[in-house]
Amino acid sequence: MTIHQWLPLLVIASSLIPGSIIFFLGEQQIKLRTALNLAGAVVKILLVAFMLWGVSINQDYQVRYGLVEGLDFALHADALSLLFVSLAAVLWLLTTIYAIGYLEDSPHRRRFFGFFSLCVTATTGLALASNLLTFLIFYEMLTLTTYPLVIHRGTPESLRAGRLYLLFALTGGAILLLAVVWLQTLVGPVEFSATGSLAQTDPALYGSLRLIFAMLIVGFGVKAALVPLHVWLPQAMVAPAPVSALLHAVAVVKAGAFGIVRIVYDVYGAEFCRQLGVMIPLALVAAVTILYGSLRAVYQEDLKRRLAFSTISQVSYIVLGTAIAGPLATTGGIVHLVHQGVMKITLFFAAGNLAETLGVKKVDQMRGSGRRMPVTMAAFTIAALGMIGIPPTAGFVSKWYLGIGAAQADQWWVIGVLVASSVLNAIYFLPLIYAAWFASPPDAWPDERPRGWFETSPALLFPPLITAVLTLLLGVLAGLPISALDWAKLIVLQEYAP
Amino acid sequence: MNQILLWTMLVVPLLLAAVVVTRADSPILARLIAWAAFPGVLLALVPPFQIEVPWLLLDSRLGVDAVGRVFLGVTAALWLAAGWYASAYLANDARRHVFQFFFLLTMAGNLGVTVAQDGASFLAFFTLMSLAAYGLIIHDHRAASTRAGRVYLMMTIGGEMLLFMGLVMAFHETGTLVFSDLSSKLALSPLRDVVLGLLLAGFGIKLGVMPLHGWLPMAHPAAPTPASAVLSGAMIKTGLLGCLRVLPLGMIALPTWSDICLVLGLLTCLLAALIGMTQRNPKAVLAYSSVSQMGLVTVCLGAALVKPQAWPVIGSALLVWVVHHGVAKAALFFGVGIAGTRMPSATARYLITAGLVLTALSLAGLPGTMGFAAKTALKYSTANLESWNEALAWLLPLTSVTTTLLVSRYLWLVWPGRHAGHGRLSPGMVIPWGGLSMTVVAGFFVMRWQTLVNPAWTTLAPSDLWIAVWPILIAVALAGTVILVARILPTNVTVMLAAFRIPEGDLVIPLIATIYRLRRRRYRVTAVQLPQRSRRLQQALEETVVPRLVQWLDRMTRSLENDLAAGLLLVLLAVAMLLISMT
Amino acid sequence: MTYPTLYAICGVVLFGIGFYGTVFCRHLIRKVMAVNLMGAGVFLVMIALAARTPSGAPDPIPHAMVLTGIVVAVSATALMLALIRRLHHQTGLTELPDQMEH
Amino acid sequence: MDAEWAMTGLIMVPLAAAIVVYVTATRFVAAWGVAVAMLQTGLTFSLTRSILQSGPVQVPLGGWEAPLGIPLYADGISALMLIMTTLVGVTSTCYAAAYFSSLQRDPRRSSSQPSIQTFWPLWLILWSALNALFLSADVFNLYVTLELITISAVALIGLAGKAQALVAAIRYLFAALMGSLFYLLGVALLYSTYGTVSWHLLAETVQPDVLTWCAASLMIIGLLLKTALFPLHFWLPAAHANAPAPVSGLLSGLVLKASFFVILRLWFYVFHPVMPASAGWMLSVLGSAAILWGSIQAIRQQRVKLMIAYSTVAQVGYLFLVFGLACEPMGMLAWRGAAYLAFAHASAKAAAFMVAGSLMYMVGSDHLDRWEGIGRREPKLIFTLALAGVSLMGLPPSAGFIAKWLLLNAAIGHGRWEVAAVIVLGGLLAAVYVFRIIGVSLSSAVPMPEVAPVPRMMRWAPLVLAMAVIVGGIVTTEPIRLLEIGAPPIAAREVAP
Repeated sequence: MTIHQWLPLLVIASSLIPGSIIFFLGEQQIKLRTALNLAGAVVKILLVAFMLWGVSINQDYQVRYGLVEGLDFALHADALSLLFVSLAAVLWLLTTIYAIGYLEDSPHRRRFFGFFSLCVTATTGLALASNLLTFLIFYEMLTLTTYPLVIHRGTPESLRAGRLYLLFALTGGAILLLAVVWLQTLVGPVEFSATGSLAQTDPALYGSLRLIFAMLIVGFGVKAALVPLHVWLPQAMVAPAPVSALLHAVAVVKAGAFGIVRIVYDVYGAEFCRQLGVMIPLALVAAVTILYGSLRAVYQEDLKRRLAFSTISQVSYIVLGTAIAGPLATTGGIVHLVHQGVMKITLFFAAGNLAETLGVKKVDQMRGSGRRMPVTMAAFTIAALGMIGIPPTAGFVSKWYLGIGAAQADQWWVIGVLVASSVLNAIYFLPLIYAAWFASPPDAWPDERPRGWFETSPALLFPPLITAVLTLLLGVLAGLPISALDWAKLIVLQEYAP
Repeated sequence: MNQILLWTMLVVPLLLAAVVVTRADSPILARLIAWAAFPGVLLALVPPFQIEVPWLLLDSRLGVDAVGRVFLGVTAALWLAAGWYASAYLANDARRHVFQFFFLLTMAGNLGVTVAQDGASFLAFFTLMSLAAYGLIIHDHRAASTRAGRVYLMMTIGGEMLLFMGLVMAFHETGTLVFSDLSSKLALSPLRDVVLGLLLAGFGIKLGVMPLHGWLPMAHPAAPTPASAVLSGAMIKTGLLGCLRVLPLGMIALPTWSDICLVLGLLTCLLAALIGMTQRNPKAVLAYSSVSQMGLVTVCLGAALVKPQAWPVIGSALLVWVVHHGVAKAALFFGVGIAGTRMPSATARYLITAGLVLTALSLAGLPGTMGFAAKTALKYSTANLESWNEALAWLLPLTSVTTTLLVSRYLWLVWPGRHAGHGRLSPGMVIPWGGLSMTVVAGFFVMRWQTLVNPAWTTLAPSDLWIAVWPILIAVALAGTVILVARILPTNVTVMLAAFRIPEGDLVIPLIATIYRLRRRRYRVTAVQLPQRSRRLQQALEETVVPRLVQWLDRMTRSLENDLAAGLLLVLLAVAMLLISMT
Repeated sequence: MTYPTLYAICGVVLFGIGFYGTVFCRHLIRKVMAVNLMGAGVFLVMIALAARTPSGAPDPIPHAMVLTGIVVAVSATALMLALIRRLHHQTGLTELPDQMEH
Repeated sequence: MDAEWAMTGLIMVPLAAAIVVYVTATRFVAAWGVAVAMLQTGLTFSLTRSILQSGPVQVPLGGWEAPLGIPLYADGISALMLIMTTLVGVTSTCYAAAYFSSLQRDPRRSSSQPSIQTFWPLWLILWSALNALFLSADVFNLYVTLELITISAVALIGLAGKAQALVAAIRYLFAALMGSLFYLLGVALLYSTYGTVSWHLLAETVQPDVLTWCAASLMIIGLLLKTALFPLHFWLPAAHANAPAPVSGLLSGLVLKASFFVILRLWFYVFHPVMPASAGWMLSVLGSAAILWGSIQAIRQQRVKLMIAYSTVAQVGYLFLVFGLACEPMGMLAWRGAAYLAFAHASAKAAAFMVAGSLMYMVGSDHLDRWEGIGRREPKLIFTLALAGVSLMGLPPSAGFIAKWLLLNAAIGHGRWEVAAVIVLGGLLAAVYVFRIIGVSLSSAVPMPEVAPVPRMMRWAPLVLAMAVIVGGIVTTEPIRLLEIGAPPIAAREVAP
C-alpha cells in the first residue's frame, strides 16, 4: 500500500486509536488521556492539511477493501469530503479542549472521551466514504457512538432523550439500509461520482428510483432533523454542552445533511434529480423545516432548546441549497455546511459557558451576562448575528449564495423563505443579545462557579473565541482562495463539469 | 498612498473599538477616538480611484468616486466634529466606553458605506453602521430609548431583508454587484421594477421617507446629542447614497417611480413638518425636520427619474443639499446640547443665539447661507417637469414655509436663557458646533468661489432673493401670530391646546402595540395547547392501547408456549410440509 | 402385504402412540415411558425395513443402527430418570409446572 | 499437520480429556480444559488452512469406506462451524475456569452451585460431539452426535440444580428426544429407500417420491423442534435462561447451531433437488414469525437472561430465511448470509450470555431493576454487551451486519419485500431490548450499586468474543471464501410463489 492509500485510513485512525486506548486507561489517568486526545486531534488536522494540499495538486487518495461481493469498503478524498473532514478536524480539536475544561471533575470522563473520539471517527469516515455502503457503515456507527454521549449524565431525562434519539436514528438507518440494498439490486453497487451515476438508468426504473430517493432522504432526514423527523433533536439537549456542540455543528445533524448532498449530487446527479421531479418536494420539505424550526425557536424558554430549534432551521439551509440545485445554490448549501458548523458550535460553547460558570440555562436568566462574561457573550453575539445572516459574517455569505442560487433556478419563493427565516432568527436572537449586554445583571447568578483568572477557565473561553473569529473571517475573507467559499466553488465546478 | 489612507480610515475605528473594549482609559486613547474620522477627511481630498479587493467578502470594490467623495467628506467631517463634541459631552459619563465602542463601530460602517463600490461591501458596512447605531440610541437606557431602539432594530432588520432580496435579484438580473455596472444593466432588466421597489424600500427606511420614517423621530431624540447629530447629519444620507448607487439615474425615465417619489417626497416634507411642530423635545423637532428634508431629497430623485437629461443638474443639486443638510442639522443638534448649558456670559449667549438662528434659517434657505444655495439648486433642478410644474411651483415655497415654522419651533424650544441651564459650557462642545455653524455660512461663499456647482445657484439676484425670502417672512409672521395669540388666550385653553401632541414616531406607536398584543395571543396558542394535545394522545396510548396489547400477547404466549400446543404444532407442521412437498 | 411392511406399519403406529403419550401425559414417568415407546417404534421400523434385499437376507446395517439407537435411548432414559428424581426430591413434583413462570 | 489427523483430533482430544478428567477426578481440571482449548485452536487452524488450500476433505475412519465405514467430511461450511465452536469454546472454557474457581473460593455460594467436577467432563463431551457433528458425513452419525449433544447439554443445564433449571432441563430433554426420534424415523425411511446413510450418496440418488418427502418432512420438522424455530421454541427460553452462567452461552451459541447445521446439510446437499420451493418458503415464513415473536417477547421480559434467550428465538428465525431465498439469482448470497449469521450469532450471543452471567454473579440477580446503574460500576461489561448488541441488531461494523446485508440483498433481489421488512424490523426490535438493558445500566438515578468482585477473566473473555464479532464484520473475505469451498449447488430454481 502506498501513502495514497494509507492517508485516508490514517485520518480515520487518528481519532480511532486514541479513542480506543482511552477506554483502557484508568479514570484517573487524566494527563495521559488529555495528551492522547489532543495529540490525536492535532495529528488529524495535520494529516487533513497534508491531504488538502495533496488534493489541490491533484493527488488521488483512495483505498478500497472488499468485504463481501458487492460490498466494498472504500474511502476516497474528494473535494467535498475534504471540506467536511477539515471542518470536523478543526472543530474536534476545539471541542476537545472545551470538553476537557467543561467536564473537569465530573464522573465517567473516560467513557465520555472514548466515545467522543469514536464519534469523530465515524464522522470522518462518513466524510471520506466513497460509496453508499461505506457511508452507511459509518452512519450507523455514528448513531451508536453518539448514544452514550447523549445519555452521558444518566438522568431519567437523558435516558428518555437517548431512547428517542435511538428510535429515530435507528429507524432512519433501517430505512436507509433498505433503500441502499434496493438501489444496489437495481443498478449494482453505487459509487459516489462527481456528477452522479444514475442518469443512464432504464426509464422503467424511474418509479423505483423515486421511491428509493424518498427513502434515502427519510433515512438521512432523521439525522438532518427535517420536519417532521426532528423530534429527537430538542430532546437530545440534555447532553453536556460539548456534545450538543459537536452534535449540532459537525457530527450527527451535519452527517444527515452531508448525506443528502451526497445523494443528490454524487449518487443521483442534480440533473437527473430534476428529471425525476424529486427536487421540488425536497426543497419544500427543507423550506418548511426552516420556517418551522425558526418559529418554534422563538417560543423556547430554555437556551439550549432555542439553539436546537435554530439548528433544525439552519441545517435545512444546506438541504435547501442542495434541492434548489444549480451551481450557485449548491455553493451556498455546501458552504453553509462549514459556516453553520462554525457558527453553531460557537453558540453552544457560549451557552455551555453560561451554564457551567453562572448556572444560566434559561433565556430570561441571561440578563446582564455580557457584563459578567464579555468574551463569551461577544462570541455568542457574533455567531448569532451570523445566524441571522448579517454581513460580513459567514452566515451572510451562505445566505447570499442561496439567494442568488434560488434566483438562478427561478425559485423566487426561496428568497422569501430565507428572508422570513432571517427575520425569525433576528426575533429569537436579538432579545438575547440585548438582554446580555444592555440589561442589568441580577444580584446573584443561579449557580455561579468562578474559575480562574478569566471570566471562566481558559479551556472554556478560547474555543468559542476562536470559532467566533472564524465566523467573522469566513465571511470577511470569503474571497480568499483558501476560504470555505472558494473550496465550495471548486466542488461545484466538479459537480457541474460537463 | 490612497489605498493606505483608505485602509487606515476603515481599520482605525475598528482597532480603536477593540481597544476600548478592554476599558483602557487613557487621555491618548480619548484623543485618538476624537480624531478617528480624520483619515476620512483626507481621503475625501484625493482624486477619485477604485481598487479591487477580491479576497474581501464577495469580490469587493472599494474606492472614491465623484459622488462618494462628497458624501465621504461630509460624513467624515461630521464624525470628526461629533467625536470632539462627544469627548466633552460624555466626559463624566461612567459608561462612556460603551458609547465609544458603538460610536467607533458606527463610524467605521458609515465611512465604509461611502467608499463601498459594490453591493456586498455596501450592505456589510451599511449593516455594521445600522446595528452599531442601536447601541448609541439606547445608550441612556431610559424606557423611551429602549422602545425607540426596539423599533429602530425592527425596521433596520426589515430594511436589511429588503436590501438583501433586492441585491440578490439585482445580481441575478445583472450578474454583477459592482455599482457602476449594476445600475446601468438594471435599467434594462425585465425585473427592474421589483428590484427597484425592494431596494428603494430598503434605503427608504434609512432615509426616513414616509411611511417608513417611524423609527427616526423616536431614535434621534433618544440618542445622546453627538450621536443624534451624526444619525441625522450623516447616517440617514447613506440611504440617499444607496439610491444614487442603484438607480439608473440619467439613463432612462421611470415615470411610475418618479410619481411615487414625488408624491411621497412632498407628503413627507409637509406632513413631517406639521407633526414636528407639535413636538416638545427639540431633538424630536429636529428629527421631524430631517424627515421633512429627506422628503425634498426624494422629490429630487423623482425629478431625476422624470427627466434623465436633467440628471447632471439634479445630481449636483443633491450633493449640495447633502452637504448643507448634513452640516446644518449636525450644528442644530449640537446646539441643543449647548443651549441647555449655563452660559458663562451674556456675550456668549448672544453669540450662541445668533449662531443657532442663522443655522436654523439656513435650513429654510436664508440667502447668504449654504441653505440658500441648496434651495435654489433644488428649485432649478426641479423646474420644467412637464406634468409637475404647476404643483411644484406652489408646493416648494410651501415647504419653505413649513420648514421655517419648524425651525422656529426648534428655536422657541432651545432659546438660550429661557430655561435655567445646567452643566458647564465646555470648549470641546462649542468648537465643533461653532465650526459647523460657520461652515453653514462660509459654505455659501466657498460654493460661489468654486466651480463645483452651477453658478446660477449662488448668484444673489434680487428675484431669486425675493423668492427665497417671502416664505420665510410669511412663516415668521405666522409664528409671531401664534405666540401672540397664545399670550392672549386664557391659560386653560393654551394648556388644553398644548396637551395636543403627536407622540414621537406617530404611526409606529399603534402598530407596535398591535404586534405585541398579537404576539402574546400567539404565544398562548403554541405554548399551551400543543403539549396538551400530545399529552392526551400519550394518555390514550398508556391507558388503553398498551394494556390491551399486553393482554393479547400474554394470552398468545400462554396458548402457544406450552408442551401441548407444541406437540400438536409439531404434527401439523410435519403434515403441512409433506403436503407442500407433494403438491 | 408382506411381513416387513406389516412390522413397519406396526412400528409407525407404536411411534404414534408414544408421541401421543409424550404430548398428552402429564406424569413424568409416563412421559418417559412414552418416549421410550416412540423409540421402540422407530427401531421396529428399522429392523423391519432391513429385510429389503431380494434374497431375503437381512441387511446388517440397520441392525447396527438399532443397537446404537438402543444405547442412546438407554442413556437418555437414565438421564431423564435422574433429573425427574432430583426434581421430585427438591420440590415433590411429579408433573412439569405450567410454562408461564419460566 | 495432516487434515485427517486434525479431524480425528478435533473429536478425540476433548473426548479423551473428558474421560481422563472424569476418571481421575483431578484437582487441576480447569487446566485440562484450557489445554484442550489450546489444542483445539491449533487443530481448527490447521484444518481450515488445509481446506482453504486444497478443498473439501473426506476421511474414512479406520480405512472403512461408506456405506460400511464411518467417514468424516469437512468442507467450507463445516470449517466455519468449527471455527465458531472453537472460538466460543475457548472463551467459554476460560470463562468457566474463572467462574467455577471463584465459586469454589466463595463459601457462601458453593453449597447451591454445581460441582466443578461435573461441568468439565460434560462440557468436553459436548465439545467433542459438536465437532463430530460438523464433520459427519452420514445422516445416522448426525443422529448419534445430536443425541450426544442433547444429553450433555441437558445435563449441563441440570447442573444449576435449582428447581427452575431442572424443570427447564426436563422439558428440553423431552422436546429434544422427540425431535431426535422424528429425525431417526426419517433416517430409517431414507435408508430403506436408498440403502445408504451417506449424504453424499443420497444426494446422488435422491428421487422425488412420497417416501422421500415423508422422510424429509420428519427429519426437518424433528430438527426444527431441536432448533427451537417458532412455534416450536417453547422449551428454549427457560432452558437457556436458567442454565449456569458459562452454559447459557454454549447452548445458545453452539448447541442450536448443531441442529441448524444438520438442516442446512440435509436441505441444500440432499433434498434440494426434490423439495419444492414452497416448502422452503414455509420455513422462511416460520422464520419471519420467529423474528417478530422472539423480539417482541424479548422486549417484554424483566429478566435479562430471558431477554437474551428470546433474542435467540428471533435470531434463529433469521437463519431460516435462507430456505425461502435460496434460489437464483441471489441464492448464494442468502446461503452465505445464513452461514455467516450462524457464526455471528454464536459469538455475539455467547458474549451476551457471559456478560449477563458475570453481572448476575455480581448483583445476585438478572432482574433488570437490580441492574440499574450497574454500567457505571462495570463499564467494560456493558460495553461488551453493547458490542454484542451491535451484531444482534445487524449494525455495522459487525459480522451480524454482513450476514444481514447478504440476506437483505437476497430478499430485495428476489422482490421479497415482506422478508426485507421483517429483517429490518427485527433489527430495530433488537435495538429496543439491547438498549433497554444498556439504558437501565447507565442510569444515574440510583446511587452506584455495590457489587461482589468478579474474576478478571469473566470480564475479558466476553470482550474478546465481542471483539471477534466486530472483527468478523471487517475481515470478511477469508470466511466468505471459505464458504465457497464445497458450497451446495443452488441450481437455477424458480422463485417461490
